[in-house]
Amino acid sequence: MTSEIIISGFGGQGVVSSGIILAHAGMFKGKQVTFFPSYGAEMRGGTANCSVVIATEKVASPIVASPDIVIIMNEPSLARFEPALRKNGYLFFNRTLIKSNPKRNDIQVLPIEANRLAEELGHGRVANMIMLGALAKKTDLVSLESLIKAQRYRFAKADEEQLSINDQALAKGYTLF
Amino acid sequence: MTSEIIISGFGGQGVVSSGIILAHAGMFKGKQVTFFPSYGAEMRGGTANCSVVIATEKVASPIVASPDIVIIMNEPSLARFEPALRKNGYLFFNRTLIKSNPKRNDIQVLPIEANRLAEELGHGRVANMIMLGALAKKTDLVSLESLIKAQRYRFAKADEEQLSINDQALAKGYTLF
Amino acid sequence: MPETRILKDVCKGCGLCCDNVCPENILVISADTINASGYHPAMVTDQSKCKGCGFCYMICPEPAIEVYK
Amino acid sequence: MPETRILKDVCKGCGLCCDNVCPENILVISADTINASGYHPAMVTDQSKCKGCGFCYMICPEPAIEVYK
Amino acid sequence: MKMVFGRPAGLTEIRQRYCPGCGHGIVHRIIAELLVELDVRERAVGIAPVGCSVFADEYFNCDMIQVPHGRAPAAATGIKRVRPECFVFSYQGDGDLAAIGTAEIVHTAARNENITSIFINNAIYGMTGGQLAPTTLPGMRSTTSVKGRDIDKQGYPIKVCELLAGLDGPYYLERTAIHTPKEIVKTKKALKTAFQNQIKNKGFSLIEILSMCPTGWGVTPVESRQWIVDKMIPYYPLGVFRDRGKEAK
Amino acid sequence: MKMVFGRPAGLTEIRQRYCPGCGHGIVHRIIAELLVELDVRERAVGIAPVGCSVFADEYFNCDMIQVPHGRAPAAATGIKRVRPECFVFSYQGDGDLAAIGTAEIVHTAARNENITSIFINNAIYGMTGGQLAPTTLPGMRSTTSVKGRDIDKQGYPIKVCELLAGLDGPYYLERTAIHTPKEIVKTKKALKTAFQNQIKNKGFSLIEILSMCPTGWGVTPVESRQWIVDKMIPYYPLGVFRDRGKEAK
Amino acid sequence: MAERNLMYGNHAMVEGVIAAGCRFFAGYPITPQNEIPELMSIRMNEEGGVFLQTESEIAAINMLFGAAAAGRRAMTSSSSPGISLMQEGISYIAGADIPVLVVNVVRGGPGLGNIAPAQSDYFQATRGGGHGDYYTIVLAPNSVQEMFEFPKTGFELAEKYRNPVIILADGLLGQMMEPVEFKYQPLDPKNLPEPEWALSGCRGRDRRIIRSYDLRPGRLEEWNWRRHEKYQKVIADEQRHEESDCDGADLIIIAYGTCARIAEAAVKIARERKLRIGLFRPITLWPFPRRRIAELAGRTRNILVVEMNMGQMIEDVKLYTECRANIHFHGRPGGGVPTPVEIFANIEKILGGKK
Amino acid sequence: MAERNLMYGNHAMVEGVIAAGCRFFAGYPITPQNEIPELMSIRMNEEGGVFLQTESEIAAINMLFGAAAAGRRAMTSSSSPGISLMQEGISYIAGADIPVLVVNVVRGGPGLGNIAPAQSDYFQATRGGGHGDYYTIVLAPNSVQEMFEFPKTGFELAEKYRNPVIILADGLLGQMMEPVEFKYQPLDPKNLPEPEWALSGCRGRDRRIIRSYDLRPGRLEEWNWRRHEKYQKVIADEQRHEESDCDGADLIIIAYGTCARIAEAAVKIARERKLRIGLFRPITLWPFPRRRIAELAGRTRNILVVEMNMGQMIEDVKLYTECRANIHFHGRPGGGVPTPVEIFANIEKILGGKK
Ligand SMILES: Cc1ncc(C[n+]2csc(CCOP(=O)(O)OP(=O)(O)O)c2C)c(N)n1
Ligand SMILES: Cc1ncc(C[n+]2csc(CCOP(=O)(O)OP(=O)(O)O)c2C)c(N)n1
Ligand code: SF4
Ligand code: SF4
Ligand code: SF4
Ligand code: SF4
Ligand code: SF4
Ligand code: SF4
Ligand SMILES: [Mg+2]
Ligand SMILES: [Mg+2]
Repeated sequence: MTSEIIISGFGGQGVVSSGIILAHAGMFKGKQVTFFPSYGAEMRGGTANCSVVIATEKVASPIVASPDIVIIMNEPSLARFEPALRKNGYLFFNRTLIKSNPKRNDIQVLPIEANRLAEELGHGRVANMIMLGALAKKTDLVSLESLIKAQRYRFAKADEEQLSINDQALAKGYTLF
Repeated sequence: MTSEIIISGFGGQGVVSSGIILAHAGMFKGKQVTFFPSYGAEMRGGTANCSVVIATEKVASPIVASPDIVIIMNEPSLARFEPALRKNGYLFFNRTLIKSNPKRNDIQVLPIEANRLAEELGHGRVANMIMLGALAKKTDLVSLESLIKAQRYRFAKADEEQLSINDQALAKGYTLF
Repeated sequence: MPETRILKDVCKGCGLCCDNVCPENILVISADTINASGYHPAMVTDQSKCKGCGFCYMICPEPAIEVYK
Repeated sequence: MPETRILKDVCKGCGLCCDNVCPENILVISADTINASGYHPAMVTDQSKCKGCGFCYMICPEPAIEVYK
Repeated sequence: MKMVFGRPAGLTEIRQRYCPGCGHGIVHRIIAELLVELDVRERAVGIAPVGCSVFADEYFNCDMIQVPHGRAPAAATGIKRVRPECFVFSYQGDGDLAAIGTAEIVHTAARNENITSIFINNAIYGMTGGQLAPTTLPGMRSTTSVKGRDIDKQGYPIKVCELLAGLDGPYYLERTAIHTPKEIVKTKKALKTAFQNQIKNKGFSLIEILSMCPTGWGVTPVESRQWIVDKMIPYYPLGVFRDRGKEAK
Repeated sequence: MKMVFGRPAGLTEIRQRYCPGCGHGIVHRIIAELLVELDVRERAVGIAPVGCSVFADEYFNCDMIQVPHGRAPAAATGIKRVRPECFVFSYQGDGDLAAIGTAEIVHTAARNENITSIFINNAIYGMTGGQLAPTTLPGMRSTTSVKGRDIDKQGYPIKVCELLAGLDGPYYLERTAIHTPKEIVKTKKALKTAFQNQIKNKGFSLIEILSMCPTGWGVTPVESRQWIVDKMIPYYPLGVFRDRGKEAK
Repeated sequence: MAERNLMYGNHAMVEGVIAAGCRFFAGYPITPQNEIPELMSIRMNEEGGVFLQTESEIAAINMLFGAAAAGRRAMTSSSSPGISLMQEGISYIAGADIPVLVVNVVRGGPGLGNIAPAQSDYFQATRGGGHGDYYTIVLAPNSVQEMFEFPKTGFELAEKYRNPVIILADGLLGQMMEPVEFKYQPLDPKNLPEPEWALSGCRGRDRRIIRSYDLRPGRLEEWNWRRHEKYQKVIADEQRHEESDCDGADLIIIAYGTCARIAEAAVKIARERKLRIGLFRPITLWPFPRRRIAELAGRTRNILVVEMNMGQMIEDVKLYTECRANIHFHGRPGGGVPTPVEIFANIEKILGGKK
Repeated sequence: MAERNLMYGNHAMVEGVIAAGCRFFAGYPITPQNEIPELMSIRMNEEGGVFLQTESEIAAINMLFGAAAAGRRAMTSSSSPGISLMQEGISYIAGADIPVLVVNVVRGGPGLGNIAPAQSDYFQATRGGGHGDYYTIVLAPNSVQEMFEFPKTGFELAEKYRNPVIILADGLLGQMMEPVEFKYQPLDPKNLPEPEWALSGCRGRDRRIIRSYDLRPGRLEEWNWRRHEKYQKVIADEQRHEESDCDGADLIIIAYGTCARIAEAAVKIARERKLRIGLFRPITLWPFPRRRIAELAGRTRNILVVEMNMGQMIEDVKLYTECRANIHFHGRPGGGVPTPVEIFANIEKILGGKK
């Protein structure tokens, strides 16, 4: 079984971190994983996205063309990746920043007030964690625990306060559905 | 008909000039010609030699392996090129500077007191012209006239005195046999 | 009376113009607006005070500022 | 009494040592000898005058000069 | 009401890709104004380097060429020699000019080639992600000197104006900064001199500009202004290092 | 009777291929003596350039490497960094060091790399047949400046010591000559200082030596000595351009 | 199963180099390999090794020449334009028979091109982009695990044959993350033997000279012929590849590095469709695995070469299949990356065309 | 018959460049091509052109980039090591579609090698020694007359296809003297057209940009494919060669440049012995004269490739003869020059072996 995920948003929205954490979580569950980032030409800002593949057997191509799951953090990314999503695929999107609505009805659309909920936790930047939490709940791809373990591994150098806020954000997302 | 000539000596002995003049003379006689010099690794001194080919049809290779004629200006060159000379070939050598004698008896050996005769003309450096004059006489390869024309073309920038000394040296060599 | 216009969507919200460059200190980053590129653009607080000196324009890298007289 | 030896076949006849380098001016190029490489080597005219200062050696590029005491 | 300050005709309409607060944008704007004010835009050929300002070939509203890393002065020489009627300016960063391009800038200066060289010293390799530059300050952090530049192992920074001042060739050398409107005005004056030197066929002028790279320095754009004052200027003093026009007098 | 002056053990027995009266031979001899006198021959690694002295790898009686044109300082850096216990000296001509090798010598000096750089300035490209060098004097003839170096088209000569003195890095810089025994003695003293600086881990020393190239200059060896006095020294003044040892005091 | 670390390819390369006992790195920043010098600057510091950020790629390759001539394992890494600048240096190093490791994380070209993954430096790496008759051994990893392992292999081959070795990666292998197992104990540089040719000062032995020239008549030619023998030995003994289901396949895909990964995905699709597709991955690009490819060419009718360029390795495939199979090409130049679907479509076209 | 001038090959090259209306030369000294910059420094002065002795070959190729981008005919010349240093620049120039002329008077390699004539830069010239997918048109003269004529041909091809052109000569062609006829009137640079892409200031027209990069997704690939079409056109239209007695020959020698001259002498010997030997001389090395070679391969049993290297052009011969002839090789690397006698001996061996 192979799941292909794309996460996309602005430079500053922690898109790359989310991807790495997701891949880590997959690895901790004993899965085969790959992660591949792709940035725009801009040094800062602009859009960034990354491909994550989580599979039971060896991963062939790390590049995802038609994902099973997309996590969309900003407006331009929606336009770009909604069409690529597989039939019946999951589209998680950041309702706070994205005004327009997905057009397809052959996919599972999951709007999430990521930035608003993050602000409520007091940190806009954890919006990406909220999305990951939601993904863990909706799909059996990774567990909440493995995500928590993964983010703590990823941000090993951060202070406990930050780490626990990340945990809360993941948990928050996990409770949405 | 193709004649292949090698001229060899110390750096300062005008080996290259002789080769170019000989080639020019051949060209003036409407022949096909090539000239190719080869220097040692030293910046100055050391031995230099050059290959001249004079032919009635287009010249293929400009490099001479087994010459019909060799003009030898110094000791080391004799050792190097006597063996390469074709059977019945001409070996002109500078008797003034070369103490040892050619060993082969299947070739035509022509000792010439080039430096001594040149000194007599008051210029050691025209020894090479003496050799060329002798070559013109002994072989029907080029005429004395074409050599004179050629050296005056080559040294166009030199003063008349020098040029006439060269002429004399060529003539001198021409009268040797 | 001079007028300073900030091109909202060209501005990258760097804040240089707001960092005591304006002698009148009438430029600030608007925390609540976010532009097409995701930046909080600068805005003029009190247009009436503008002297039209152009300092804000000079330091703007984009430049996202126009000054009219 | 010091002695200066010129290595005939190492010498390139450049003449540097003969160009008022020697305080005693006892070095000259020998016009009539020619060495294996075709150069006219330097020679000592009056060995008795040699002070053994080594200037000739110092300026010789090869070096083709040895000084003994 | 008419516009007294606004996007100069020397810039294209294309939005710049530089980070917020990047000094490149400020210098671009000044150059663009001079291209118009000195009426050279229509006969100008600009050379874009490899660096964040590789995109300068899209931003300046004149003929442009983008050349290999460090070789802008060589390309500029080629252009100027075959088209002396053109106004030729090269634009380079510190990695481009003071590292890989050292030989080209030194020899172009030594030839007193009649071109204008604009040198953006931000003490860092911006485009590639903030590695040590030949101009990175002693003790300064970069992604290849995470504990700060270690003079013993990584050597001393290169002061380009001081270095080139060791040559007889260059006609004009000056170092300026752009952290305040006042310094920006001075920088424009220096660049104007450099442009005019070429117009008058005086030869080679180089203006080194201390420029903000908030991203590479890991500070906010606002902090980066103070950084110039506290860190850069003390090590890279501003001023004129060569003016053969004056010396002549 | 014992030999008081004669071929030093620092030279191999191989006869040098240089032209009669070539300055390379004189400098080789001095270096060879110092290798022995300072007891570094057995831990020395020398770097031969591309130029007439490419053959130095045969002449010095120690480990040697011959490297690409202009890159001796880089190769020297590589060797010294992995074998700090070795004595590393590079030997370069003016084309090698001041033209194609400009970036390498500038940055090796800026790093104050702990090596000894010997720079033979004969104002010409000897090996390739007397073309214009970066150090060829104004008005001086070469096979690529037959009417004499034209400053307007071919630029100004590069004064290497003056140029490198514009850097903070280098520890010691001096220019000497070898046209008389007296100057030869001074040159040996300068080289000795440079050797000792490395032995004491002080860092980068460069000795620029004005050297005769009778062939390239189209004069006799004897004339070439006067040439140094009349032409070279006036343009390339002799002396110490950097001595951080002194400055320290 | 040993512990798995999720790592970037470029970081795995650094750990692989350190684990191979190399303590000398000289290089110049260039995308997409900057993570190599960045991490290297930290790791060499920790390991007491030498890290030099050089003034240029030319300085880097010549510092390598010096460090390796002094007998130490030495490496540099760069990307396409920087590798082009090293060509003279690599030719000298090959001409002096000195072992060094050069990593090229290839990007889109020609010129400044872009920073996307590419394979368009195949000719340069396998034919010697520099002057003169020389070859460099070329290894092509296709996973982060191999990015970790190939530096060790590379140094071993380089030293065995006294020849430069190039690891030809690309932006995707450098920038992607995958789990890596550190399968072997890191080598302690102290345990590496001192080469008998290395420059270290001549105390107690004859002086040594390292050079790439010989102006004596005929000598350089002899030297070249000796090197030619060395190359023949490498060709005979060092061909490496990986293959799956090639025997009895109707079509064999030949691809290396990233393309081999993508081709693998295409092959999966094809096999689900019950097509008999083989996959052949050259690991050494020089020497090219000609022996096995020649065998296979006799037995399969169709070969599809997949490259991220206009067609470079395909020349080797043609040279060694000796006209015994139909060679088809699927290429994407300028940083274009083929997709499994697109490759599969091509497979169907070829096999369809066959009927 | 027009007047004949006895000239060095390198001097003929200079006159050819001037006669082609080129007024920009930038280069750095290196044996065996020093006579080119030396005479050029005088001639450009006389003709009011630009002569630049640069600080390095890298500066030279980038000055060329600038001068040619400004729409002027521009050339440089060097020899093997110097050409290696130009590889990044050539890749940029090819990537920006700019016409320039680069002359390589090849010497023995690799490394510093020696100054003897060689052909060991064939791969570098024909495969693109630089990074990325690009090709340069390569012309191989074999006489002093062609040293004079090929610069004009080179500039015409370079401009027709907006592509760099390399003239691949060698130390023998540069250093030898032969009579030359100035067969055509020198071009007046003023009569050369102004390219519509050249940089000259944007007065009265849109601004122009010359670059080799495109970071927008997919764009660089499209650009590469457009260039690929250009290359296909060059391959279709510009193959040049010279042949004698190839039809019905028992053996055809394929050789270019100096080797073709020497092979010609060997063929003479063979024909005196009544052997039916053909001689095929590629004039364009890229595009390789594949069409005619493919034809001949069908008709002759033996092909002998003669090169002054370890075997480089032989790969093209194999690629385009498609296994329809026995390919033999006679090579001399490292500045070794084959002799007619030695080649003839090889011919006898092959034909003897045939019986
Ligand atoms: C030959 C080559 N080497 C390296 C690079 C990678 N590179 C791109 S930009 C750059 C440095 C940019 O720094 P700087 O010149 O200071 O410009 P900045 O981005 O700071 O404005 C480097 C090393 C390249 N493109 N080509
Ligand atoms: C890359 C490269 N470019 C050019 C050359 C040719 N070349 C050999 S020596 C030399 C210059 C030598 O001049 P210099 O460094 O002054 O040494 P000198 O012979 O005067 O002692 C040149 C250009 C080369 N070998 N390699
Ligand atoms: S023009 Fe001057 S006063 Fe007006 S806003 Fe700008 S800086 Fe302030
Ligand atoms: S300086 Fe310009 S970009 Fe920065 S905040 Fe002000 S207006 Fe916006
Ligand atoms: S040692 Fe002194 S005195 Fe004796 S010969 Fe030499 S220079 Fe003259
Ligand atoms: S200096 Fe040396 S080489 Fe020159 S003449 Fe005197 S001894 Fe001979
Ligand atoms: S990295 Fe620095 S130089 Fe580059 S755009 Fe960003 S701020 Fe400007
Ligand atoms: S050319 Fe000049 S430098 Fe070279 S060996 Fe001759 S004299 Fe010495
Ligand atoms: Mg910078
Ligand atoms: Mg010199």
